[in-house]
Amino acid sequence: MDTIVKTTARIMFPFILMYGIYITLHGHLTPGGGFPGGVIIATGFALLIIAHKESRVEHTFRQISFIDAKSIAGFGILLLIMFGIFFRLNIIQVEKSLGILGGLTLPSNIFGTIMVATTLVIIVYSIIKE
Amino acid sequence: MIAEFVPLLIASVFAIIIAVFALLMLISKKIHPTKKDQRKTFACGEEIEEKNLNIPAESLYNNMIKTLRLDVIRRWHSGNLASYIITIMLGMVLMIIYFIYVW
Amino acid sequence: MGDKIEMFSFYAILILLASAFATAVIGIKREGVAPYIAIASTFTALVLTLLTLRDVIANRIVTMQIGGWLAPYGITVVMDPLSIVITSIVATIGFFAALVSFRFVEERKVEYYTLFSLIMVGILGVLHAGDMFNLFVFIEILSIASYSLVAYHRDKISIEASIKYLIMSSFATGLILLSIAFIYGLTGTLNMADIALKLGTESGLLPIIFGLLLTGFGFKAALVPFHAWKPDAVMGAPAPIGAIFVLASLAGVYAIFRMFFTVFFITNISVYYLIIGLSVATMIVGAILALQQTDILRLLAYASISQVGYIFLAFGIGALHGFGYTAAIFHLINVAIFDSLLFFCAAVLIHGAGSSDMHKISQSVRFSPILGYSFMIGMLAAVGVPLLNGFASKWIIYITTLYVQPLLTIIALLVSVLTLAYGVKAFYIMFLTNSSKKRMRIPITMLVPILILVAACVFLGIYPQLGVQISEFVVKNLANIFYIGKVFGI
Amino acid sequence: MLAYIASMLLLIIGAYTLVMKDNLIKKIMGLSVFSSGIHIFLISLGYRAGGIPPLLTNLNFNQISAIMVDPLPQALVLTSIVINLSITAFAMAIIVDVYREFGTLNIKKLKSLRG
Repeated sequence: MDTIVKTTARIMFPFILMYGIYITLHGHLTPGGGFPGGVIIATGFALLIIAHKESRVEHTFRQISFIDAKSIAGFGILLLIMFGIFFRLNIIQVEKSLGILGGLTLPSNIFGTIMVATTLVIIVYSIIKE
Repeated sequence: MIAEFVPLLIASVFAIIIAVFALLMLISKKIHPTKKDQRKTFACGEEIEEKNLNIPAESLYNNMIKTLRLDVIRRWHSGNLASYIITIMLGMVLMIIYFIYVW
Repeated sequence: MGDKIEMFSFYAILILLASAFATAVIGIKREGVAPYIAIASTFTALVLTLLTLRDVIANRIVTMQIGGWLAPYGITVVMDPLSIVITSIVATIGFFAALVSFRFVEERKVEYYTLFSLIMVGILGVLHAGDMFNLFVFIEILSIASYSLVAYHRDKISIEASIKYLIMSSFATGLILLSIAFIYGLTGTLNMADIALKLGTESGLLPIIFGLLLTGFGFKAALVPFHAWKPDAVMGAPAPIGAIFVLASLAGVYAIFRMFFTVFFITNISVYYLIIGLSVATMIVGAILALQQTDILRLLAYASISQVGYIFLAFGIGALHGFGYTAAIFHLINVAIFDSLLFFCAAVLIHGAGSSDMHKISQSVRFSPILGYSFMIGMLAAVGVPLLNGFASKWIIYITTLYVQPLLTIIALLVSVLTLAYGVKAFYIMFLTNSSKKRMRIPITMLVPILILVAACVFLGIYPQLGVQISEFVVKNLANIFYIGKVFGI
Repeated sequence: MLAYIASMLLLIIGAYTLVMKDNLIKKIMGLSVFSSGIHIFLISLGYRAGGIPPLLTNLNFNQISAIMVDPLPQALVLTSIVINLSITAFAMAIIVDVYREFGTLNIKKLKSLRG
């Protein structure tokens, strides 16, 4: 890719990341949540990977760390499910999720974002590596 | 209930038959130790050579299948994906038509 | 609602899911740990399933509302006798398959065991689901995990099988989603019990919905017009996964039973006639194609297609003669036992020979006679020889068909003869004409599951009352009134 | 009504592509079009003309529930889109392998499994 694309991608990347995080953190109040936020974050990474050489990006963001993050987030979701089952709690309570902190909806959204984003980034990595 | 007792009965009968059969096998082996050069096979008065005796394992039932024209089904499994999908669609449509007819 | 019973078998799904994640995390650094995680988690799943089996025998139906939402709105998980019997079998065979895989899989263990755990999650989830959409999601999990497992070897056969299976299976599951959309448009709910209450019998869309569902689930169960994926997929996958594919077929059979009994509650006799027709085609086509194979995995795949045909024959007869349902459930148990036994024997042979072609196996490796006898017992059970479990269930099928339509009995006996024919062929090529000098020992982790399954075959053969009692317990509780009442907590 | 017709058209186009085209990538595209048809059908079941998004901005649930669109099909479609995404991604990875092994993307040339 030429210099314009490379520079634009580098400048855009933090803003895309920030927008994705915003969508995630406001997921319990406005439309959004885990899946859209994760997809937006993954789009940022995909832009970087396609604009720059894949090996240069992997120097900073290694693929193994994505797999680790994904599995840890998966454990987090499982933990929330277990929490709900053992204490007979409804983790997505309507009343609590309307506050600014969003009860337990917020952690589940964050874990969901990490799951989706890391999965998509791993997919992009493996397709480009082939 | 028929189904509850008959299998046990038949099973025991078969067990006895198998036991007797095994006993006979053991006895006959002791009486007639076979030697390799004694084995010769005759058919219609002719002696058959040993190499023609063994059936090739790959084509064990090929004659029967060819005679009964059963290889038609195998020819349909041609590895062509489109024909498989068309069969799925056709089966679905026929099933739906049948259901609409009888519902 | 009173005091609730903990549903342990649902935790089995969560534990298997957690083990899939754990395999991916730990296995990247230490590959050798992966099989131990899989064996431990499948064993835990088996123990938890047996705990729920005890509860279901005491209480008939156990339900759980996830997150405490009430029935039509929340996600319901239901275990009734039909699903718990199949769940117990799936958990047992899954544990054995993990044991057999221990020596069979020697490279890329992380990939294999992660997907293995996920495929078990899919099958168990299908059996637990109390609403249509979770059924669909778990079928998709099962499908995606199995596409990747079919492509595991990365050679020509695996990749071709995987891409063909993927395209066909995605089309079929798309049909399931379409029918779910129709059901939602008609009733406005997805809970199976709620659908059963609201569906009625009058709508003109019902035949279309049912046809789409039968196509989708029949594809999973490998009924005949939709069976073309199974031999390819089984041939591409590692051999122990063949047994898992048998279990996946049983999940499809379970879904069809659930549609018939709970959701639609079909009393129209003509629908059962169609099932009988499909089952006869399945039996005959599977057996005839198995006769012509030279590859052991392909032969066993066609054999399992043929055996699923027997299950559906008994099921279709059930509407005309009450004992048919019992025979269907009993034969389902037996098919799971002897088909997985055959696949495990094939796994030992392929592990020794490095090829699944029967001729190459007979030329390259020789095992102790225990393996030959185990394979013979499995094949004879599939044929339905007395003293083995296949006979007990096939006997009930013969008797019930004789009351209804003697022609079906003749067909069933004829297919048994064909089964004997291809069994003799496989046994003759692989064990009797064995010309190899290379002797190998059977690994102990492969021998133990095989011997346990042989013992199960013989035990259910000489004491079939146990199987009949289990099946009758299932059939007595099939009526959807119990199911709906328990789900809504009445 | 237009949405139903559009979804049925998409279903037919997808099924046609799935059967008639030989290129593997076109087949996967047909599969995506087929699922999109189902998704549009499912979404249009829960649509209500002039409805508002199903958001609980305050606790007046009864007022909102009368005028909002049905949220359940949207949740279902979101799940189904994720499933389709993973299937498409996996299919693309396999297609790369197919090209490496066979040197072609024509499905009719893949005929080592038969009978």
